[in-house]
Order: sequence, then C-alpha cells, then structure tokens
Amino acid sequence: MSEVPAPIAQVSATVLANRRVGAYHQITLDAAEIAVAARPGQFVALAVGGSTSSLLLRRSFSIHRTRPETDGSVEIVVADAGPGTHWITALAPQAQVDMLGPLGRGFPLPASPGAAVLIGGGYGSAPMLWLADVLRGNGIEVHHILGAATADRLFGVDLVAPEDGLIVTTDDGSQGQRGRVTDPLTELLHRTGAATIYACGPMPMLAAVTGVAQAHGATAYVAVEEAMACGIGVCMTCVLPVRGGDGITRMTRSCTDGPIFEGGSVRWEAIANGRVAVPSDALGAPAGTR
Amino acid sequence: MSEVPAPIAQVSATVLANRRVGAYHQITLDAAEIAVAARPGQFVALAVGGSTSSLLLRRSFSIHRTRPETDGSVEIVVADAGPGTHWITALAPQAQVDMLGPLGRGFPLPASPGAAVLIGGGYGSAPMLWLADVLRGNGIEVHHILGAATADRLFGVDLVAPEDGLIVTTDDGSQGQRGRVTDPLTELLHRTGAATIYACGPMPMLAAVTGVAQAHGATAYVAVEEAMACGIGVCMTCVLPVRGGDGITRMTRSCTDGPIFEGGSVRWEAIANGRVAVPSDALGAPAGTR
Amino acid sequence: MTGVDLTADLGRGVLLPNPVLTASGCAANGKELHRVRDIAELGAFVTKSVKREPQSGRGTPRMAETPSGMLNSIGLQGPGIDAFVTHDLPWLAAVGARAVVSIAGASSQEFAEVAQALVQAPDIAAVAAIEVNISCPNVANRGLVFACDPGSSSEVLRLVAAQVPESIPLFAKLSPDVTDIVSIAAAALEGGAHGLTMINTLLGMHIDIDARRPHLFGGTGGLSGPAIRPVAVRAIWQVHAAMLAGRIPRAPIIGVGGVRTGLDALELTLAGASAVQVGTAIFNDPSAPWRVAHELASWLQSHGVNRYRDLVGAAHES
Amino acid sequence: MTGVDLTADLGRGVLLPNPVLTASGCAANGKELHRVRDIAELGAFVTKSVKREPQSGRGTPRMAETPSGMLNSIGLQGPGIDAFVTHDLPWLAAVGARAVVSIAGASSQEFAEVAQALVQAPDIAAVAAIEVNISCPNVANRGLVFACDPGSSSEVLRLVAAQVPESIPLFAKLSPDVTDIVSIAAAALEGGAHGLTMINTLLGMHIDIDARRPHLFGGTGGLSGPAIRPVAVRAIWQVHAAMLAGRIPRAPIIGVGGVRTGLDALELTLAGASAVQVGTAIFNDPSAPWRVAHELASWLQSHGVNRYRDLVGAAHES
Ligand SMILES: Cc1cc2nc3c(=O)[nH]c(=O)nc-3n(C[C@H](O)[C@H](O)[C@H](O)COP(=O)(O)OP(=O)(O)OC[C@H]3O[C@@H](n4cnc5c(N)ncnc54)[C@H](O)[C@@H]3O)c2cc1C
Ligand SMILES: Cc1cc2nc3c(=O)[nH]c(=O)nc-3n(C[C@H](O)[C@H](O)[C@H](O)COP(=O)(O)OP(=O)(O)OC[C@H]3O[C@@H](n4cnc5c(N)ncnc54)[C@H](O)[C@@H]3O)c2cc1C
Ligand SMILES: Cc1cc2nc3c(=O)[nH]c(=O)nc-3n(C[C@H](O)[C@H](O)[C@H](O)COP(=O)(O)O)c2cc1C
Ligand SMILES: Cc1cc2nc3c(=O)[nH]c(=O)nc-3n(C[C@H](O)[C@H](O)[C@H](O)COP(=O)(O)O)c2cc1C
Ligand code: FES
Ligand code: FES
Repeated sequence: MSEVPAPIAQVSATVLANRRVGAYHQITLDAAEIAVAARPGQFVALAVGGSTSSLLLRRSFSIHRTRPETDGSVEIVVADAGPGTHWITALAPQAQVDMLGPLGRGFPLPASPGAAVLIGGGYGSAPMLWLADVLRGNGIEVHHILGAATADRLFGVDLVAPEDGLIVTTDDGSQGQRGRVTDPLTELLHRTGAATIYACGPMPMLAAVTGVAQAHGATAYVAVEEAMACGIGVCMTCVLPVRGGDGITRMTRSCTDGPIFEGGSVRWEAIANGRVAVPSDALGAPAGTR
Repeated sequence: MSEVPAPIAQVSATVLANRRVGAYHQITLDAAEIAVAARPGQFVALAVGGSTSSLLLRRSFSIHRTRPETDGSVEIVVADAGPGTHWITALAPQAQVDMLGPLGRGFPLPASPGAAVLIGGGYGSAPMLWLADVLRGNGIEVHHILGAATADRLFGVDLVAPEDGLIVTTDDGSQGQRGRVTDPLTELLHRTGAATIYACGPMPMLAAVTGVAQAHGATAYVAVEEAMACGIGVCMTCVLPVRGGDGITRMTRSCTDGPIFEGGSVRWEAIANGRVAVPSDALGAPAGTR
Repeated sequence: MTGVDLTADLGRGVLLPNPVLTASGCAANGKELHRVRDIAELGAFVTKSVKREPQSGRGTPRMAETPSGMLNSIGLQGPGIDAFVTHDLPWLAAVGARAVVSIAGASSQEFAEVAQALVQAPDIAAVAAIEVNISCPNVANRGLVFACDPGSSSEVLRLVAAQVPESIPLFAKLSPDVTDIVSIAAAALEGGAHGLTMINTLLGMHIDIDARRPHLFGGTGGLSGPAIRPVAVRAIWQVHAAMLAGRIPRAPIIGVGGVRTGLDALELTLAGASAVQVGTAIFNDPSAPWRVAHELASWLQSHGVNRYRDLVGAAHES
Repeated sequence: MTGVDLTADLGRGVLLPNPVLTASGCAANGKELHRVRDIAELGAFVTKSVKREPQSGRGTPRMAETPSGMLNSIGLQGPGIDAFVTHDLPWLAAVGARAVVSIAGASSQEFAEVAQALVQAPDIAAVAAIEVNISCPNVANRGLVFACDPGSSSEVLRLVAAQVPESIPLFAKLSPDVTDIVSIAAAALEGGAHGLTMINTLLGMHIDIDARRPHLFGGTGGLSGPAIRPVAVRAIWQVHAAMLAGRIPRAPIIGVGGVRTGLDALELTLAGASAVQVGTAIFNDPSAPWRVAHELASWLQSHGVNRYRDLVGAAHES
C-alpha cells in the first residue's frame, strides 16, 4: 500500500466488445496505456455521453482483466443500475468512451505465504479472477467464494481456474449454497489455514467479512464502493473513516487511498443505511459530534 | 391561412435513411401520422438526445417531402449547424427520434392563376419542390430560383421537374449565375407575368424578395425562421412584428401563425443583425419605445 | 390508476383531481396545448401572467438554450385582463379546465385592478385559484422585483386579497433570487396569500460571443428547466421547514422548477409541495404534464402509497 | 499559440501567463491533478479553502449528480493552515505553481488568523493572491453566510487586509444566493478586497425518494457545473456594469461557474472577468483547465484577437 502515484492516463478508448453475461455486461475496451500499468484492485472511471450529456460525473468500475501483451485491452463488468451505466452498457463496438486509469491502489500481496480466500459479491467478483492469477503466480493457494442475491447476478463462476477452490452462494439458493458469502467463510479459513482474505462487494458484506476475519485473526483486504465524483482524489466526495497507522481516524478518500483498505482499519460502525457519519474522534470532527 | 388547428402528432419516428447531399443530410423518417396530415410549408420539431441530453429545446425543420401513400415517411434536409443538428445529422438508420408535427400553416395557393416564382435559399429550397408539385397540380406554372452561397450549399437543383423553369445562383459563382436570388427575380416576374412569389431562406433574403415583390405589385409568401423553443405556440419566443388585417402590428408567433407570412405584412425594418425590435406602434409596445 | 388517491389539496376547500399543473408562461392560455391532449385532465391549468393592458413583450432573441435549461425574456407578452376575461377564460371554462389565473403588474395597484377585473368575470367559477406573480419589477421601487422585498410582497398581496372573495385561494409566486426566501414567504402570507408557488426563474444571462453582446434582446433572462431543480427543492424545503417549526404560518406550497418526470414531481412533494407545476419540460415534450401525472401515479401504486397527500413534506419526518 | 498574448491581469502588479485557474475545492491542493498534467502551466492553481484547524468535513453522501451539474456538501475538509503551510504550499512552490490560496473561517477572527499564518509562511512568494471564501457560515450570526450580509463581508475583508502585505491581492469570493450581489461586492471592496471571485455554488438540495430524506448527509449542498453558468455570467455582468457606471470601485473579477470549454471562459470574460476558474468540469475531464486555455487561445488566434485582456468586459461596449 505504498506505491508512488504514477501518472494517470486519459484515453479515448474504443469499445472492442460488449457482451451480456448473466445480469451484467462484460465490456472490452482498447486502452493499452491503462492495460500496461494496471494491477488487480485498481479501477477505471468513464465519462458518460459526449459534450451534450447532462451527466457530468464519471462512473467507476473495477478492472476485470487487462491484456497488455496482446490487444492492449481493459475489461470491465457492468450492471445497468441507472442512467450512466445504462449508457455504458448500451455502447456498441467501435464506439469511443473517455476513460481514466488506472486509478486507486491495487490489492497488496499477503504478508505471509500459504492460502488466501477471495470473496466476490455480485459484480464484486470481477477483479478477483485476475487477482487469483497474480496470487497463484506468487505461490499462494487460492480459494474463491462467489456470492450473489440470485444466480444471474453471480459473475465469474465459470472463469475460476480449475486448481482454485470454489464455493458458490446465493441468497435464494438458485445456485450453489443458499446463504451469504460469510456463511462458509469460517469453515474455509479453518480448513485452508488462510490468513488473508480479499473481498469486493457491497459494504455490508465487507463489514461482515471483516468481522469474520478479525474473529479468526486473519487480515481482510476489502475493496470499498463509495460514490465518487472524480475518481482521482480532487473532489473529496468518496471518503470513509479509516484508522491510520498512528491510530488516528481520518475521513480518507477511497479513490486514491483505496479502494482497497485493510478491513480492520475501516470504522464500519459509522456506516449505515447508505450513509457514513463522521466518528466523533475523527481528526477535525466538528465539536458537536464529540 | 385560415386552417382550423388540427391535433398535433407526437411520434417516436424511426430513421429510415440518412444520406449526405452536398452540405446537407437528407433524412427520411417513418412518421405516417405526420405524413398524412402535412402540407408544403409546414414543419416538424425534433427532440435532441434522450432523457439524459442537456439540450432540452426542440429543433425545427421544414418538411421536404412526405410519402403518405407508400411508406408513411417524412423527409427533412438538415445542415449541421450546432450541437442539436450535429446529433440529428449523425442519426443512424433504425434510430428513434421524438418528432412533433405537422406544425405551422402551410403555403397558401395563389389568389390568381398563372405563373408563380418559387425561391429557395440554401436548405430553404427543401419545401419548394413539394410545393411545386402541388401548385402544378393546381394548374400553376412554376419557375424556380435556387440560390446559395456556394455550390455545395445548393439543394434540390437535380430534383426540379423538367417542366418547371429553373435559375440557379451562387454568391461565388461556383454554380449557375454569380449573385443573389433577387438578381434575376425582376426579369423573371416580367417574363412570366407571375403575380405570386414563394420564398424560403435567410431573413435578409426574405426581406429583399418582399421588396422586389412589392415594387412589382406581386404577392410574396415567405417562410420565416425565428429561433423556436417549442414549435407549438406555448413559449412565445418565436415572435415577429406582423401587421394584421386590421392594420395593427402584433408580436406574432411564427410557429403557429407562420412560418409562412405574406411578406408585406412583416415589419422588416424592425429586423436587423439577428435581432428583432418591437416597433413602437405595435400593440402593447412599452411606453418607452413609442 | 385504481386504488391511488391523487387528490391535491390547495387549501380553502380547493381539491384538484391530481397534483400536476402547467407552469405559468409555459403553456400559453390553453388552446395550443389542448391540441396535444385534453387540458381538463390536468390537476389545473395555469395561465400566462396577465397584466391590465395588452403587452407586446420584448424583442427577440427571447430565449437561449443553456445546459439542461433555458433562459427566457418574453416580457409578459399578453392580451391584457379584459381580453383574457372575454376570450381566454370562457374557452378554459368551456373545455372544463380548472384554471389557475396568474396575474402580474408593474405596481401593487395594477395587481389589484387585474384581480378586480378577473373576479368580475362571468366565468370566475372556472378559476380554482389565483397565482400572484410577484416576481416582476416594481416600477415604483427602481424596478426592484416585488418578490425581492418583503414590504412590496406583502403590499401586493394585501391589495389583491381585498379584491378577491374568500373562496378563491391566492398563491404568491416567489423568486429564488433572494437572500432569505423564508422572510419573503412570511411577508406574502402575512399580506394575505393563502399559499405559495415556488420557484420562479433565476436571473441569468448568456453572452453572444461572436456579436460580443448579450444574446437576449432584453439583456438578462430567467433561467428554468431541470438545471434549477435543486434550487427549487431547497426553497420548498426551507419554507416548509419554517412552517413545521412554527416560524411562519402553515400554508400549501405549489412546487415548480425543473420538473421533467414523475420522480422529479415526487422530489418536490417530499420537500413540501402540495402540488407541482411542469414548465420548461413542456417545450421538450408537450405531453410532459400528463406523463408526469401518470409516472407519479404508477410510482405510488408500485410503492403501495394510497394517497398522494401523505407524501407532502414526508422527507421532513426522517 | 504564437502571436496571442494570454496574460491575465489580477491587479496590484500580479500578471498571470494565462487566464485559466482551477476553482477552489475542485482540484484539492495540487498533487492529484499534477498526475494528469503540469499544474505550473496553469494561470494559477487555487487551493481548497483552508481553515485554522484540521477539518474532517461532513459525512457521506457528500454529492449528488443533478442535470448538467452536481450538489456537494464536503464541509471544507482540510488539514488546517499549519499543515497547509508545512506540506502543501512548499510542494506547490517546488513544482513552480502560482498559488492562489483560498482561506475560510467560522468567524472573521478565524479568517484573520489563517491569513496571518499564511503570510508568515516561508513559501509566501509562491502565493499570487489570496482568495477569501466568505461564502461560508458565520457562527456569530446564526450561521448566516458571511457573503449574504454586507456588514460581515466587509468586516472579514478588513481583518484579513490588516494581516496581508500590499503586494498580495485579496479576492473576496461571493455567493450568488443574495438579493443584490452588487451591494455585497461593494461591501467587500470597501472592506479591503482588491478583487472579486464570482460565483460560489448556489444553495440546492436533492431528496432521496426511496429513503424519503435529504440525499446529502449535510442536508443542503452547493450546486455547481454548467447548469449554473447563466447565473455566473449574470452576476459578473451586474458587478462589472456597476463598476463601469462608477457605482462601485473598479476592481478585477475572477469568473467561475460552469466553465467547461474555451467558449464558456470567453463568455465570462466578455461579461467582465479578468481571469476564469474551472471547477466541476475537472471531475468530468481532469484535463479541462488546460483544454480550456488551449481552446481559448485557439479562438483568439482564429478571430484575430491579439490580447486576451482586450476582451475583458467587451460585451458591455455594444
Ligand atoms: C471503485 C468502484 C468500483 C466499482 N466497480 C463496479 C463494477 O465493477 N461494476 C459495476 O457494475 N459497478 C461498479 N461500481 C459502481 C458503479 O460505479 C455505479 O453503479 C455507477 O456509478 C452508477 O451510475 P448510474 O448513473 O448508472 O446510476 P445512478 O445511481 O443514477 O448514479 C447517480 C450518481 O451516483 C453515483 N453512484 C451511484 N451508485 C454508485 C455506486 N454504487 N458506487 C459509486 N458511485 C455510485 C454515480 O457515479 C452517479 O454520480 C463501482 C464503483 C466504485 C466506486
Ligand atoms: C420553421 C423552421 C424551419 C427550419 N427548417 C430547417 C431546415 O429545413 N433545415 C435546416 O437545416 N434547418 C432548418 N431550420 C433551422 C434549424 O432549426 C436550426 O439550424 C437548428 O435549430 C439549430 O440547432 P443547433 O443545436 O444545431 O444549433 P445552435 O445554434 O447551437 O442552436 C442553439 C439554439 O438556438 C436555436 N436556433 C439556432 N439557430 C436557429 C435557427 N436558424 N432557427 C431556429 N432556431 C434556431 C436552436 O433551436 C437552439 O435552441 C429551421 C428553423 C425553423 C424555425
Ligand atoms: C418561456 C417562459 C415563460 C414564463 N412566463 C412566466 C409568466 O408569465 N409568469 C410566471 O409566473 N412565470 C413564468 N415563467 C416561469 C415558470 O412558470 C416557472 O416558474 C419556471 O420556468 C420554473 O419552472 P420550470 O423549470 O418547470 O420551467 C416562465 C418560464 C418560461 C420558461
Ligand atoms: C466538490 C466541490 C468543492 C468545493 N469546495 C470549495 C471550497 O472549498 N472553497 C470555495 O471557495 N469554493 C468551493 N467550491 C466552489 C467552486 O470553487 C466554484 O465556485 C463552484 O463550484 C462553481 O464553479 P464550477 O461550476 O466550475 O464548479 C467547491 C465546489 C465543488 C463542486
Ligand atoms: S472521487 Fe473525488 S476524491 Fe475520491
Ligand atoms: S416556438 Fe414556442 S411559441 Fe413559437
């Protein structure tokens, strides 16, 4: 987590492919500059519509895959959630889209060798398969838990390498085990002796994963998803209360200091119902909240 | 000029064809409801972009042709002049566009039989060829003057019926006679005995045509082009000072009461440099302007 | 929509069948929009602000398109109250529309005279409410807009209220171009308004770069459209909050500013509006007022909300 | 661009190589945007408003997208003036950026203390100007924004001016949320401002319909982006016109509000701005400030205008 900020590339990326995968669109973009520099856990931010679009803010997406050596492509997995993603998921091959990346810090390697558990909730599994490749290349044994509300909202089940472990959960039991990704987690940690967990998905899932990790003495690296206006650290909209190495909690930008945080450093108790409060002991918290 | 307001159709029109013709795009739209009702001189108003477009106001275009009996199509001729027309001229076949029409009043038939002169400046010739067909069908002899700044900005020269007269002018002499559409007009009126002129084009051209017509005792029907926000008579942005039958000048909506006006009724002296002042004798003119 | 009660309550016993109205000046006086769809289906039809005498309005350009909005500088072109009462109001009555008549003046006296002529109209029964457009310049006060000054706002309402029977509610239409809209709302209510319409356009301007001069003939113009919706929501919220806190008397608010969809109408409602007007969106989509009402009803139905009125100001409860 | 003089004149001898600046709070304190392009190429770099102590800012959501704009409610998160002077300013000086330092406070006294700490900074030579962000709430005056009250505006500028050497121009940053922006401009200049920055955000709000509560953690937020450009142009026009008419002292204006393209920057310039800031457009396109400067220069060149300064207020001449 101590990379020196590299230059950010802004490219007019050509859409190479856009195909439907379950509830998502897997979109391949020609963006060699970004593909070369990116690491698992980093993200890209796309502008929506052209100069006459009323939507000004960029939309952020985890990088699913890059192919720096072949076609210089970057791949993302997008759920059609609102007007911005609606426009993005409708992009036809050959269309151009303004893309910034790679953004944020990637997943750190585990402190200790052995096994790691990778947890993806919904499209949160998008960055996990690439991360698995990198971990495996570093001699780490990989176990996946992929979960979603329903079978069509699972992503990547068929992309898991045969040598990796795989558990699938759905809330409604339409595929894999019925339940949450955390349900099989304790048993898996026991069984594999994994001391490192990587997780990407909705905030309540990340909080729950962190809880299990802590109970187990494991380290969880979580990829958070806060609403972002810029993606590059200039707007201060994407903050979370995160405890620093000095024990002080600061409202910390998830775009530049994240999106990967060590789960135990995030002040989850401040996060509820889609809102994040400023903990009263945070640096510079208003007097009233103390 | 005394039609009873008919209902206005609002259709999601499918683009059937979009082809480049000189400096313009000739766009064919599937809009049977409008095709059936329209008459030469009327126009349509298109919404630009979808629900996330920052461009809210409709763009108006004269109807070039309709084909109510075959494919129910409406054709317009569009110059790429700014962001709205840029979007429209880029429409691909099968795209949908929200279209209102037919709007405004059409060209009236001549009061007296005989010959008529039809003048089109730039894309202003778009409605003239259809008008020619209708006039010819009513036993009127048709003489065209088509003019533009340069050859590529002429429209419809090749579409003129062989039995009609045709004079072409360009400002730079790149096609036809060098000069303005009004240059050959006096001679043509003399030669043909035409007592009625129809003109569509830029405002200064319409003023000049009206001047020649008046000097000659002819009647000019001109299709004006004022900036329009709605096209249907509700916003009051598209007004011109027009003298009514009662001799009183009113700020008159060109979308509903026009776009065709009898040239002699328009207070041209109030129009200059892209602005229209309120004549001090207009109904309800502010005291200060008297 | 079966099962959903869309009734909007404008106070003083005036109930509208649904909460979607046109905005003054964005639908002329009815005939034009009636070619698109039956205006009697609307909650009410709000007419273009009418003054005592006929008005030519300003020269052109009268409008400029702006990002997600537009500027207009029409100058209240209109027929004058006598012609309105003779021609426009009878037509509105004949098609069965509920009319909200918007009145304007260059002096508080002119407002009162327009109101007087209006209430004497044979078709006064078609008038559901009067909207007093105090967002126009007061010649007696160096052209300062009435709604920018509490004293002028209060005076206009007082003189108008003196002319109008108790059965017709008066809505004062406020300008957002003020430091403290709550104080203007208070003054208008104190003067005699029974409700408030918020907001009128924001003062804006566009420069024609090539001509190096203001684009609009009138120089400045009024900014409207979705671009200003956040300002409308805030103004409605502030005034409704002041009512809930007992700082000003409770009164119905008609929300206006940037409404384009049923969700936009809901947003203004949750902030405190008892009904909602659709203005600039009509220029984009002339069926917008009917569509907004339909989208609103669909949302209520799919979210199990039985009465529109239960949502008025509901965001203040959290 | 050969042959085009882009110099912008901020008064008191401060000349910038080009008239395009970042807007406070839209570019952090430089390091982040420097990853996109060299910030020393900009006319100047405007820092995030800094207060005396570190500020956590508000909870989230801190933003909402709106049509052609956005709402923000950051709450002036920042390191406090001491950390700014120790870490941020030296970095800006080291990369050769011309800094315009934006300062804020909850009391006029706090403004003065921040200014005092700033002018004592070893790197004060990197400071081209100080922008006094008086568009923030005054705790001593029931939280009323300083810039909404002529007296408070004047007082802040007076106390700050007392701390700052003559060589550093002070720009007062005004809020558009006032009935009469010319009177606030007059008060700020009278207090000791050498110039004005216009405009800060408009107060707005967005309701979360499903949650039935204000979307922003802070309730209301500041509206910015192209949506508000017509309001910025109007404010600049009104104040520049008052200067031309001799009603208030002449002083340079830095224009800000909705600038996305070189043509937008020209529009603010023709209305009366001597330089222009780019804010929200950065979130859409982080290279926007450089692109705007380039587009501006291209326009000047293709239109045969040799000096940018000749266009300042030129639309008033027609
Ligand atoms: C670091 C990061 C990685 C992400 N990775 C993915 C991914 O791989 N696949 C995917 O489908 N989505 C991903 N998201 C979420 C995605 O950015 C949002 O779904 C998208 O911005 C919604 O935009 P919209 O216009 O469709 O929806 P709207 O809800 O209408 O968006 C309105 C505004 O809120 C913001 N917003 C809304 N929801 C979110 C959200 N969940 N996160 C951030 N901003 C939001 C938008 O950017 C926009 O400004 C990621 C978000 C972040 C921050
Ligand atoms: C009755 C009528 C018939 C027309 N027929 C044709 C036609 O057949 N072919 C054709 O190419 N053009 C025609 N025009 C002009 C066409 O409407 C404009 O070129 C177009 O609106 C410009 O939009 P824009 O976004 O591309 O340009 P911009 O200049 O960026 O437009 C900005 C705004 O100004 C308005 N506007 C700008 N120029 C005009 C104009 N000349 N007339 C009306 N509004 C304008 C636009 O509607 C928009 O609101 C007609 C206009 C009218 C009123
Ligand atoms: C072209 C135009 C004309 C208007 N005329 C009037 C008017 O006569 N009286 C009035 O009270 N408001 C008038 N308004 C303001 C609207 O009624 C409304 O308050 C404002 O436009 C904001 O709503 P909107 O964003 O839905 O348009 C006018 C607005 C426009 C765009
Ligand atoms: C996220 C955000 C944060 C801002 N923070 C500040 C600030 O700290 N100080 C300040 O004076 N203005 C601040 N502003 C206002 C901008 O500097 C600018 O005045 C306003 O956004 C209008 O310009 P724009 O439309 O180009 O963004 C902020 C704006 C935004 C969008
Ligand atoms: S998204 Fe702008 S600072 Fe993080
Ligand atoms: S364009 Fe709206 S009235 Fe004519």
